[in-house]
Amino acid sequence: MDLSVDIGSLGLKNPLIAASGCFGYGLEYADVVDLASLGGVAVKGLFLAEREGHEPPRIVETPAGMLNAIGLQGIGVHRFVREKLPALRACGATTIVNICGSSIDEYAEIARVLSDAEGVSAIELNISCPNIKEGGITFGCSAAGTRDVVRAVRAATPLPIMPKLTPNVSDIAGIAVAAEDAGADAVSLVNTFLAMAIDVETRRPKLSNVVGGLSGPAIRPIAVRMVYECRQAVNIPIVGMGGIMTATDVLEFLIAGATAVQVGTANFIDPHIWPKLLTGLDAYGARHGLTTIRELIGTLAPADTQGWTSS
Amino acid sequence: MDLSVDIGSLGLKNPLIAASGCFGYGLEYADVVDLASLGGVAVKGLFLAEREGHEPPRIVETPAGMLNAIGLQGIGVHRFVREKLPALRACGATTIVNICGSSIDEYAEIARVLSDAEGVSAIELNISCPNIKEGGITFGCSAAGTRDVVRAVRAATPLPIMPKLTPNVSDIAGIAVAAEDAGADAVSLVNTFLAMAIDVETRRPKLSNVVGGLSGPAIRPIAVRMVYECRQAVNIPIVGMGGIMTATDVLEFLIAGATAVQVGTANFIDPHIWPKLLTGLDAYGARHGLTTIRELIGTLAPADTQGWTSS
Amino acid sequence: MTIDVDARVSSNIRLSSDCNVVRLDAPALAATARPGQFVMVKPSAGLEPLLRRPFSIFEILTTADGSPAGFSLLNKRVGVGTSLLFDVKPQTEIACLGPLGRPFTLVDPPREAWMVAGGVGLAPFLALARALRARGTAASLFYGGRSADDLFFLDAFEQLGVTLEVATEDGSRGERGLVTAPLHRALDAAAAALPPMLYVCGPTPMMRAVVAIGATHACPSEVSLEPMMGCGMGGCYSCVVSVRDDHDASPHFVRACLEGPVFAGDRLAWREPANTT
Amino acid sequence: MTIDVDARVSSNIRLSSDCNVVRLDAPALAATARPGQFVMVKPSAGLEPLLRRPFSIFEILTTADGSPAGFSLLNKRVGVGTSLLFDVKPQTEIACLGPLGRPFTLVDPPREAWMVAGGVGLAPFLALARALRARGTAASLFYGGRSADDLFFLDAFEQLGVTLEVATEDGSRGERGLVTAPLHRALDAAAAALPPMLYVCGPTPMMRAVVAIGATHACPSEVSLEPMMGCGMGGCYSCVVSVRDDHDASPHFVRACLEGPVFAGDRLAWREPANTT
Ligand SMILES: Cc1cc2nc3c(=O)[nH]c(=O)nc-3n(C[C@H](O)[C@H](O)[C@H](O)COP(=O)(O)OP(=O)(O)OC[C@H]3O[C@@H](n4cnc5c(N)ncnc54)[C@H](O)[C@@H]3O)c2cc1C
Ligand SMILES: Cc1cc2nc3c(=O)[nH]c(=O)nc-3n(C[C@H](O)[C@H](O)[C@H](O)COP(=O)(O)OP(=O)(O)OC[C@H]3O[C@@H](n4cnc5c(N)ncnc54)[C@H](O)[C@@H]3O)c2cc1C
Ligand SMILES: Cc1cc2nc3c(=O)[nH]c(=O)nc-3n(C[C@H](O)[C@H](O)[C@H](O)COP(=O)(O)O)c2cc1C
Ligand SMILES: Cc1cc2nc3c(=O)[nH]c(=O)nc-3n(C[C@H](O)[C@H](O)[C@H](O)COP(=O)(O)O)c2cc1C
Ligand code: FES
Ligand code: FES
Repeated sequence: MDLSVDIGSLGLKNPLIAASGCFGYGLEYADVVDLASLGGVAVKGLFLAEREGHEPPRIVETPAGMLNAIGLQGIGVHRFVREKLPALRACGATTIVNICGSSIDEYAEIARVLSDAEGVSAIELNISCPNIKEGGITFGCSAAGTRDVVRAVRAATPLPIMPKLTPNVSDIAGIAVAAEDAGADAVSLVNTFLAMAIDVETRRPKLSNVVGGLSGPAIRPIAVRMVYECRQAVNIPIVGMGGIMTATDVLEFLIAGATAVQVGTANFIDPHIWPKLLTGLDAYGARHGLTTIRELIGTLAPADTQGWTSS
Repeated sequence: MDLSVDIGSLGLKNPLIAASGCFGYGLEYADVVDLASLGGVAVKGLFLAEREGHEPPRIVETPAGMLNAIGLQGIGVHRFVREKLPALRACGATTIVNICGSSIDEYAEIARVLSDAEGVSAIELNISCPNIKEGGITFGCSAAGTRDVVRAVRAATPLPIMPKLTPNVSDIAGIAVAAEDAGADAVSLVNTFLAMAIDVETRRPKLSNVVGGLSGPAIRPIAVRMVYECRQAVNIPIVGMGGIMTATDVLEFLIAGATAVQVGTANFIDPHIWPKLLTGLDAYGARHGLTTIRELIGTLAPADTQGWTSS
Repeated sequence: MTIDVDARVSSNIRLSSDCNVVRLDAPALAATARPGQFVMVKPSAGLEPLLRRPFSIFEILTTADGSPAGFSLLNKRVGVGTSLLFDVKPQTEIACLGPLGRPFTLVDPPREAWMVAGGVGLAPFLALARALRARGTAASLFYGGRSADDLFFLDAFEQLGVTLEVATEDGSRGERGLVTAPLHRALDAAAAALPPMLYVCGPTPMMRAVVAIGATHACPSEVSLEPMMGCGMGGCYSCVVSVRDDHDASPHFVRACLEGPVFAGDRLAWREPANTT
Repeated sequence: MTIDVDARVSSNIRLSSDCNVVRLDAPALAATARPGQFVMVKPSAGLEPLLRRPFSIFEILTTADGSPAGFSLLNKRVGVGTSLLFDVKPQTEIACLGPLGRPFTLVDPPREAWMVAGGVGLAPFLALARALRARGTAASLFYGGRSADDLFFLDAFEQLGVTLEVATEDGSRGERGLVTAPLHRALDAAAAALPPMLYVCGPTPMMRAVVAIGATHACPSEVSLEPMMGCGMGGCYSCVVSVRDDHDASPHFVRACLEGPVFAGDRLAWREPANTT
């Protein structure tokens, strides 16, 4: 089965992208997975400048999920371009740079820096990091804010741009529409759900930042619904994510309307997951006689209402 | 330890309430649990008239959670008052009636009917059922809509009223404030998260209604965060819920700011959970030298930021 | 009286590559269990799966002196929970809530009892057969499956003096085809006599066909249904089936865990699955 | 070379009510493992718990002919994952990713190697002791615990010719008190000689104290840290510790899974836990 998909002008050899913040700068995984075998690599969110991030503890597990409040520790876009990008190119990675800003100008400036660099395939606008006020979430929570950021970045770069949407909103489809109107090539969703966990013996939050972002299988049903809603609302491609652990989960997002997917938390549990997912997709394609995986995108059939199931 | 708590003018002998839609009309459980031993019983959501609800399949499991799209099948408020309320009174249940309306007038009318009835302790306004358009979600998703419904019901009944908030919004605290301003005695949260699941072999939704509400442990970290946010925003009591399975989970909600909690999905798994939760609360109280559980409400301590944990 | 017991697995007997019988020690539960009732079983202590699973009470087990000792489940592996039960080790304790639901109505002589089972639909019938034979009611079992390997406990029924009529789709045992064929012939042959009571459990199309055939022969029937059940107690409204309370009434949903799992055949408002094949 | 192997449990030996040693067959992983490195272990096949757990490589096991056979874990039960490992049955296969992280630097004669362990902080030292003794480096183990029951494998170290100094808080074995006391005395006594290399693993306050004592005696030190780790591969940034790259530089966070778990003692920017007791 042909696994290639197109995210606007960006062609991916398959629909599997390593999710930002869950794959370091990609190079950390170069000796366990052939980076060129992935559809894409979304690197850790970058500001213009370096950042220390939050105090530990930065993660905690929850039922079928995990909370994180890393606080976007990172080396900044300039060091990234100097120190990481050449090696990513050498590995043949399709690099998607996830960028964050505390102002619209910062987003635009980072986009300009990346446009001048060699080896950036696309920019993912992180307007949805729940863990830091200045992480763009202020933009991502409203259609107007989303439009403004996307417009500014659109004006600043010819690269494909893909705003990453937060699920912590009443109407994610409305925000996807705003992104499309403002010239986004695609939208990616979802980022993590703002959440918290408390140690009842000490009565303290389990994260130093008190709140963090929920990821993992727990959120998958909500993420799939949001992809499905956005699919009805926009024409640009959707990159879906949230709790993908198996090829079946990838297929669920594609059928709901995603053109590609990102895998985050699952990569922590199994860094060798990528070939397993590809094998699973191929097996499904063979079983269902698909010639290209694109046949599957957004093909949800009507519900099957049966009075009662039979044993 | 004294377990009693007050939800406005309504005194509960303990903070444990059976969540609406997860406990039938209460009577279904009368022979496995002493209804009088619960802080309260929130009955299945009622419209003015009877309803058939959605076609099966109505539920599906997801990682650490479940989706439901029951569609508010119910006997309507008049039959409830005639056929169920007297028996609930006879059991000594503290009955909280969860009501739904397709119009503000319907909410007010149901409230009037319940005010004239004997044995209703409080009304929970379901303005958050994700499964049916006319289930009030239209009101619950905006502060204005919430205010209008609460105002109308406030004018219609002297009973304590508690709007039940949906988590599918950008700013749940803002909606809680609107409810408080409009005269709510308390707010309960969260209702379920709008979600979906797809059978990839058939490409059909697993629920006949396509989308449904996610409940269970998977959502707990998000629900706890929302209770914590609302606690900072309003002065009226908060009834917290979402994924409570153990006494520790109950305590987590109380520390986050809930005065009482509701337990839904866990009751399906273990209808004998109630005495177990009470025992767990007592043990914690003894361990921590509490004289009343009220000492615990909203007492989250600052985070403990440690460079690294020690083995 | 519904109770929740941590029942110890006394044995797990494999019947085929995907069916097994799990025997459980649970005297208190067994003491009040009646044929056709079910239990809600927690297949794992953790969250995978989250909910309990409903199972018919296959046998009501007794001690040597005949006092209640426990019950057994006839399990078919179809997913996560039934796979855990397929592999469950003796001595494991499993939480079982029950007995739940409406049992079968037991008929007395001279009326005969004809049980019609498809595949693992046999589950509610061994306990039923014991109860019927104990009151001297003549009983037959019409039992269909894909092949001989899908047919279990035939000798147990024989030992109870139950007349067997077996059909398999591949003809590997009994006559080739569906079990409705021998049932139809038998009803025609017995047309003169008092119509037998039909007890039915199996795939939906088969249950529906059997009820229809029975109706043409003036047979009362009871059907054991297996909808998905979230709680088994009437709490969740997930298990509804469509019934008609009299013939011209419009169908409405009732909770199978409370008003079933056993329903009078003529009460069921059968409906074609909207869009399945 | 980091690999992920389904390692078969060859034995699970209980050491106390909450500690055990799990030996695993994993030749390929053992072949490249070095003392101080760790593995990411998946305690259950399902989602409970979701993430892997980091464990020091306790022993590097070899076959009779000395070729790599596997490794072992010294496990202390503190929660869900370590409880599963505490109860793991032989023959079970456990996914182990490794070897990961920076190993200890091995010192050569005439410099001595002094290992300082608190409780289960012994974990990285048995493999280290073997490697040190193999190159003829004189080694001592300063080993502290709450009581005698918390001290394990003393004879294994003795057989390697490692000098033992034991302290327990209740005095049930060795001298009463913290292990820092005998360490301090020994350093004073050896003041004339070439300062030993200190290898440290245990509770944070103890590690910090040992590094400080060592510094006053001009001892180089390496500390094995145990922050929470989400991935062990540098992917998540959960495991950061605060370091100073030169003395007047301001501290910054680095990933312990990549730059550690073993750090030079003088690189660590120790900090008081903000509000703990
Ligand atoms: C009253 C009653 C009595 C039953 N008695 C028996 C019995 O004696 N022996 C037996 O083997 N089974 C019996 N069943 C069916 C059994 O409960 C299901 O097969 C079981 O719940 C499936 O759980 P699972 O985790 O293995 O499957 P899941 O992993 O939950 O699902 C796997 C597949 O099974 C299907 N499935 C889920 N629930 C049911 C259901 N209730 N009925 C049919 N298919 C389902 C799903 O749609 C899915 O396709 C009974 C059901 C009911 C309601
Ligand atoms: C590099 C490294 C090597 C380690 N080597 C060993 C070893 O050889 N033997 C051993 O027994 N343990 C070792 N640990 C600690 C071990 O990883 C944790 O004890 C384990 O992850 C706890 O998992 P759990 O599911 O049992 O606890 P959880 O149920 O996840 O948590 C239970 C309690 O343990 C605490 N905890 C969670 N993670 C850690 C951690 N990383 N360190 C300390 N406490 C934690 C939690 O805060 C909580 O209070 C090592 C840790 C690291 C980072
Ligand atoms: C530890 C961690 C760090 C993350 N960092 C980022 C980030 O820097 N930028 C971003 O857009 N998303 C970040 N995310 C969100 C993920 O990219 C992804 O949207 C989310 O985890 C849901 O996918 P999953 O369930 O497969 O992990 C992070 C997630 C985790 C768990
Ligand atoms: C099967 C089912 C039916 C429900 N029906 C209602 C309802 O009628 N009215 C309502 O306000 N909430 C309803 N809920 C939501 C629950 O009351 C509760 O808010 C939610 O399930 C979260 O709690 P839990 O995780 O403990 O189940 C229902 C939930 C479930 C699972
Ligand atoms: S299974 Fe819950 S109401 Fe029937
Ligand atoms: S554990 Fe994930 S970066 Fe170190």
